[in-house]
Amino acid sequence: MNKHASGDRRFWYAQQKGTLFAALLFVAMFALYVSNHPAGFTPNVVQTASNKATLLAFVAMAQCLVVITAGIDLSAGMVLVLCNCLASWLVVGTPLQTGTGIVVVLLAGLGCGMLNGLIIIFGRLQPIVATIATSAIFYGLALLLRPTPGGSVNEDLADAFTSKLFGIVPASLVVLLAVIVVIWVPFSRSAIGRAAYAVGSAENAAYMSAMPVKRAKFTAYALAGLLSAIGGLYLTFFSYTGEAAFASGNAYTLYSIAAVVLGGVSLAGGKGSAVGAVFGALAFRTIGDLLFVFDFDPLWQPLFQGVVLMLAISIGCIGIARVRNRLEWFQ
Amino acid sequence: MTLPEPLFRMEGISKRYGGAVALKDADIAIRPGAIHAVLGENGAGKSTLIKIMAGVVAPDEGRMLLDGKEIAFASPAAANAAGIVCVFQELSLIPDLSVADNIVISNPPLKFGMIDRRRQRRIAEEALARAGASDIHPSALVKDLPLSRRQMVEIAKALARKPRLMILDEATSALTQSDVEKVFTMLKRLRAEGMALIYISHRMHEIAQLADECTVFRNGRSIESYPAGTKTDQQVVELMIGREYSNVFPPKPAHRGEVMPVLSCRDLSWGDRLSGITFDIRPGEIIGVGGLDGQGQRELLLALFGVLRDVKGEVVIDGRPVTLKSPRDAKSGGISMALIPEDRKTEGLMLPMTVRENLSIAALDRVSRNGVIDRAAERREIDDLFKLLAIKAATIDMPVAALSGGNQQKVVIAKWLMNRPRIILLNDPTRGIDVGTKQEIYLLLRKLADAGAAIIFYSTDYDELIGCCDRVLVMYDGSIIRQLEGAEINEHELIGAALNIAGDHAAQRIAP
Amino acid sequence: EPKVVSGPAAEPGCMVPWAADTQFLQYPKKDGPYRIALANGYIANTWRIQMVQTAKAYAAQPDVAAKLKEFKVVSTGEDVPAQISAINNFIDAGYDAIVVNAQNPTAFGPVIKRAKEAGVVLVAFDNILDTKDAINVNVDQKGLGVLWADWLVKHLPNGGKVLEVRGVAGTSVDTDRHNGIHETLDASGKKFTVTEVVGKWDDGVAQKATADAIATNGPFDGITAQGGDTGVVQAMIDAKHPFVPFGGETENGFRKFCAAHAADGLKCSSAGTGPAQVAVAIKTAIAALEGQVVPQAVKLPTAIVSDPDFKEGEDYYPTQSDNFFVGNSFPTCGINFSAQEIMGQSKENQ
Amino acid sequence: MRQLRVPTRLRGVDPAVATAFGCIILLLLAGSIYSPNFLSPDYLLQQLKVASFLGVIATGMMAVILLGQIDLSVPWVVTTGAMMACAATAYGTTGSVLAIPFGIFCGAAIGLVNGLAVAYLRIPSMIITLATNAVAQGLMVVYTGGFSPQDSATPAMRFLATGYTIPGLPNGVLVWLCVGLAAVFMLTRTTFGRSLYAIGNRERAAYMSGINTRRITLLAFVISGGLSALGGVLLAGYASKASQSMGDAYLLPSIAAVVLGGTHVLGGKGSYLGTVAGVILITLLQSILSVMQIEEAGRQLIYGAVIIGMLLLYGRQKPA
Ligand SMILES: Nc1ncnc2c1ncn2[C@@H]1O[C@H](COP(=O)(O)OP(=O)(O)OP(=O)(O)O)[C@@H](O)[C@H]1O
Ligand SMILES: Nc1ncnc2c1ncn2[C@@H]1O[C@H](COP(=O)(O)OP(=O)(O)OP(=O)(O)O)[C@@H](O)[C@H]1O
Ligand SMILES: [Mg+2]
Ligand SMILES: [Mg+2]
Repeated sequence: MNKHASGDRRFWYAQQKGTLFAALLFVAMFALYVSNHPAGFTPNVVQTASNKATLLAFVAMAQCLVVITAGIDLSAGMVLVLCNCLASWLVVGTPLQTGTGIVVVLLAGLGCGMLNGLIIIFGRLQPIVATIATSAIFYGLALLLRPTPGGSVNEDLADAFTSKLFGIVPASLVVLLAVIVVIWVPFSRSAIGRAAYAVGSAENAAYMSAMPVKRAKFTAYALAGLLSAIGGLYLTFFSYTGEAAFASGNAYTLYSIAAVVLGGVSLAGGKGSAVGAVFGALAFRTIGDLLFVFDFDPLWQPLFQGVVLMLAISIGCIGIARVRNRLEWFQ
Repeated sequence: MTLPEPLFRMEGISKRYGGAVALKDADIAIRPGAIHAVLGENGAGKSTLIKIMAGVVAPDEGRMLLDGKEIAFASPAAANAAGIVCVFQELSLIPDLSVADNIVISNPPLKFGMIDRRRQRRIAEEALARAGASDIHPSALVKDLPLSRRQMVEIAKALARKPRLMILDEATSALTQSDVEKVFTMLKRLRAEGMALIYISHRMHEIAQLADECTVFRNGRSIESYPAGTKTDQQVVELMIGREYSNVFPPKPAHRGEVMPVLSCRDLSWGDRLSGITFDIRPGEIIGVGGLDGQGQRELLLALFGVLRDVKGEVVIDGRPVTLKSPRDAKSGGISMALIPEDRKTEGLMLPMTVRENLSIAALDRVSRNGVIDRAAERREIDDLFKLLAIKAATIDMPVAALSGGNQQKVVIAKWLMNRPRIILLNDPTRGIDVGTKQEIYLLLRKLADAGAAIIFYSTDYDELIGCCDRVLVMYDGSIIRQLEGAEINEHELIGAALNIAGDHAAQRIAP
Repeated sequence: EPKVVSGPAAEPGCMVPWAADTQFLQYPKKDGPYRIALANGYIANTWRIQMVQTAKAYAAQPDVAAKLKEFKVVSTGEDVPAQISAINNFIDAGYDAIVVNAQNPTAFGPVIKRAKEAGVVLVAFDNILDTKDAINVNVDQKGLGVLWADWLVKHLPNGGKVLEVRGVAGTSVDTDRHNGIHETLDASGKKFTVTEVVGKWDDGVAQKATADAIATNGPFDGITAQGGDTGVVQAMIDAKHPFVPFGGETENGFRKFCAAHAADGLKCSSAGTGPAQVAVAIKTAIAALEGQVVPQAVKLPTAIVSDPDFKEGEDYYPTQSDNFFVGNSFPTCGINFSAQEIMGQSKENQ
Repeated sequence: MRQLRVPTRLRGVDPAVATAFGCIILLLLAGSIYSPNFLSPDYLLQQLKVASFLGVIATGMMAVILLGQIDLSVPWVVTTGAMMACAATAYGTTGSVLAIPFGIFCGAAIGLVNGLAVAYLRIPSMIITLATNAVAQGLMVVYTGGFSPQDSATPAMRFLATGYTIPGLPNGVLVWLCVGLAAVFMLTRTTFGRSLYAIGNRERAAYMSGINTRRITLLAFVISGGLSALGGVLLAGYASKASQSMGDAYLLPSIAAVVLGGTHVLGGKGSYLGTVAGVILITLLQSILSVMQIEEAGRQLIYGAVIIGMLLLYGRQKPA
């Protein structure tokens, strides 16, 4: 029994390695950032960083769910943009109207995700190109809603969601935590969630084992839509407005992939956790923050960011040098 | 004694894949409390039959009756619900999930809608114990387990579903003798409990040991069903292959004179998995590697083939020490080594690619000039190999995935033969291969050896080691513990050495 | 907490109020030297690079440098929250004034609040902010559309077929310019049929779109483009489309074409928002910090040159890159950079 | 009779590719309802010319996708290729002569970094190419800001993209034709092509078969980088200059074109003819939508819907 107990710890570590690495990376970079920030480790600085990072964290979680099934969602950023535009119409007015608005926005995101899922599962299309296509559709809808930037949001609510609780804890972090607890934890522990992992790891075997393959994929895509919608809602809280921004939609999609990889989620599917993806997102965002604390010529900043990103992802591959059986390269 | 009514019955089942007929008008009746063996050579349609039973594929024609009522399965889940559970030949485990996750996969225990990990753990431990594999840690990832352990997990997984009818499609093909014993004990217990069992295997002695009833398939038809023990092995084999059959193993040649070894290992070690491996092999020799599964036999082959890094010790080929850093080095020019890998699905074949492309992939240098493939030369080489190995494929431009398991295995062997290797490493090459084909492979190996190849042959099947090999190295815990030669190569010695039972021969230990 | 005062501004020639009802503000005077930050969004296009370079050059001018303790530039990319966070960070880090080229004019409400609370002067330029709580330095985007359309109306007395090459959809600049064009054409009372294509302010995209439009809907009697104009003219040349009157932006390449082909009918009006406006924004920020009176919304003169006034070496540079934006000086503000000087500076230094 | 032998069937055209070409015709017919000019030879040739840029880039993308990898560094490799080729002209005649090779070389160099990281360090391509894209962008920003860039295309580049060697056929198309023929030959007749497919299907098996998987992977990324840069050079020739954002419009379309042409995103399966069809489809669709007088929102909606529609028509994977 003792042997099993020590084995448990080893296996737990093996499975959580990616997440731990992302967390470590984030803590290291954030420490570097805060310790060089003129204002230091103050609630304001943390709040600013967390407001910016949670947005990406939501999209990264969305991406993570899909990536676990060995799919990919190149429309995640556009769902965010669409929900932002929608929220800038709906999340205003009386508390009741605002509440209804939020529900409608979340449902819209869920709907986008479900559309992706349906097309990919029942149309049997390759996710990468199907979501390129749906992202054009979502962007078109966003443009219909907001041909020019504008709209508004219930500002009290928005402030509440982007402020600090008790003057210290950023509300956005609390919401992020809540979303992890309410969406990710049940999902990952449910039979459907396990099926999602199984599908990502070996779809055929999952089917042969009588797992709900289609339902798992569908749930992953649908929840991804929902999470992106939460991101879109947050964008609205953060900016008080809606904008059909093509470039920023695409940027979020690509960043979410980077975040997911930094977070130890395998793009081949079947491995990783949304918690890792969240840390990946936080770490990725901190790369941008580092620009404040180091005095770089403005024109060298993009290069600096690229190089830091490259270093961050290269750290993860140090292990390859220790591989003694070359076949392990191919897992 | 009256036989119980059949639990499950299939009548007039046919299945075509495109033009290929996999099953034609097949019948079978399965009774509870009995083990029903299904026999047939590669491509006879056995796997197809049970895939239909398990709801994986739908039959084109025919009907299925469960408890006398007609039934059809839309999916594996439906078959599961009806109590039919299958251990597939092509494993159906999820590599990235843990053993426990896999065992409860189709029906995990829930608490508040979430998976109850503690109970899952208990179920898994129980099932593993029932399958006689409690050495497997329930939290280990399946992908980290060797093939034989995976097969045990697969069996435990089937058991955890509490089936009424359990099907094992070559479920023991990668198991070692001791595992097989455990599985058999378990199967007999299940039979006594009244479960219906279908058992598919190419190992005749296993069938003799287990089966109550047998059905023989040939070319997609159910040829005959009979109670076990009413036919001799000879008769059964002839039923299966539809022709006469004699003596499995080719005769071993008399000892040759001293030739220079083509390959020598001096004190080869790798981490804690291999230590102090020393042996020689001469052209024309077939050396068997035996022992319990997982004693470093696979690592030894991989180390020789240049796959492992930081291998200590010396490999000498033709008298010259060499350092091999990749399979490419190993197969190239002067060395000309080949490795028939253990898992054909992940290491041997590119399943979706055509037979042609798979066959020439290891010998591209041979059929190309300046990187351009000479299709005519390629075709010629392939024709030769098809003849040599009698590969059954409609055309060489069909995907290898559409071949039956045995024919896939032949393709794996053939692709390396195209390179005319001088040193051939075989990692359990007859896994899942029917008797007829096995015999062809034994003949082939001997033929290659006679033509001057040196063959190192790891097998989990003692009969093979005994029948085929000139010498057998028995491994235990990463070292060669015994070397058997001549008459010493018998089941008694092999098992004794494998279990490292100190005996009269302890002094003969080769490894330090 | 700036006081609303009555005008005029301290430098009335440079800081022209946007409209008659524009308020004048006076911020409490702070002692210099100041810490000023520039929060830029996207950087990887020529306009933005030129803008950043101009800002650096301006801040390095001796009289300006004397007033600055620190001038920091951060480019955050396309995403608005990152830019918002950047401004928040600058506020937290205690900068005195923040100059911003906003990715989205409507998105900065919360930051503006925060800047106000912290007493930080916020100056927006190019893409201005939708607010009265920050200083806006801007070119009249809609007015640009009006200028281009007027040019076409003038040259096409009988109306005709016009090709309009638009910018990036969903942005306010694109919409403003588009509206300016259409309102003017409609108001002219002549019959214009407008074919719209999207050029995304990019030469390559605009060139392709124009080529397609010419092949399917051409020929046109007049063209107007909000960016990527060099590509538009290139497409005309490739398609052997007759040269027609053109109202467009201020790229050097476009003006080169205009000067070269004016005689063949390429009658251009080139007007736009030069990257040098960043210097005006910095200047305004310093003025505000010094307690001078500044308009809440500053109207910049539009850099406009029309046929036949294109002067080599002044309005365009034949040997230089096509990608520069030529209108890079605001003489009334004492800002006299030439594009060439800005983009070539480090090379000269080396 | 243990051995069944059917003589090799004449390999018919892949039905998916045939359908894709059918879609092209359908698209043109649909366009011609809007304006008959869509069927004019001038317009069609112009589309081919424009398609050739995407075609060249998609060829590189296809090599990488066949491996089961992806190259997200396309946007800034295209730009780097174009800008560096133009930059070379600042160095006299040698510079002008070497402009095109130099541009391609720079792209291949970025491809080399991608390839080294993917093949030797085993970093997932989707992320490392994202990073090299960022680095390439950073380099180009530094370059533009600091070195008074020379960014006009040389006459040779102009000629390569828009000139005519064969009357009526733009040189750009000719370049694509050459690249395409080379690609077809490479994919079907060479050991490199075989290895590409083998690695895409199962890298482990390919490695165990003694294929130098690392070198092949490396090479594929170098090819992708080089071809992206060549695309950039052509684009610069077409626009007669290089500019910062010229590559942005090529990333997603090049992926879409390859996949629309029936190549499997996870690698190992796909034909070049399909990619040709995909490239033409995307180019035509973009062009037709661009001149239709509808709001941008409508264009995006139609673009997405048509792609999904076409995929549903022929791009469906086999059921599990
Ligand atoms: N997916 C498929 N597509 C085409 N043909 C198939 C497919 N699956 C099986 N076949 C063909 O059907 C026949 C029966 O195959 P099956 O796998 O049932 O044989 P088997 O008896 O299990 O052989 P083995 O002992 O080698 O496992 C073979 O000829 C095989 O080529
Ligand atoms: N097929 C491959 N895929 C990915 N990475 C590889 C592959 N082969 C080698 N590498 C990486 O390249 C590096 C060098 O490989 P090589 O095979 O030369 O190592 P080696 O055999 O350990 O050499 P040495 O014994 O001299 O240390 C290794 O660190 C390994 O991580
Ligand atoms: Mg079988
Ligand atoms: Mg078999």
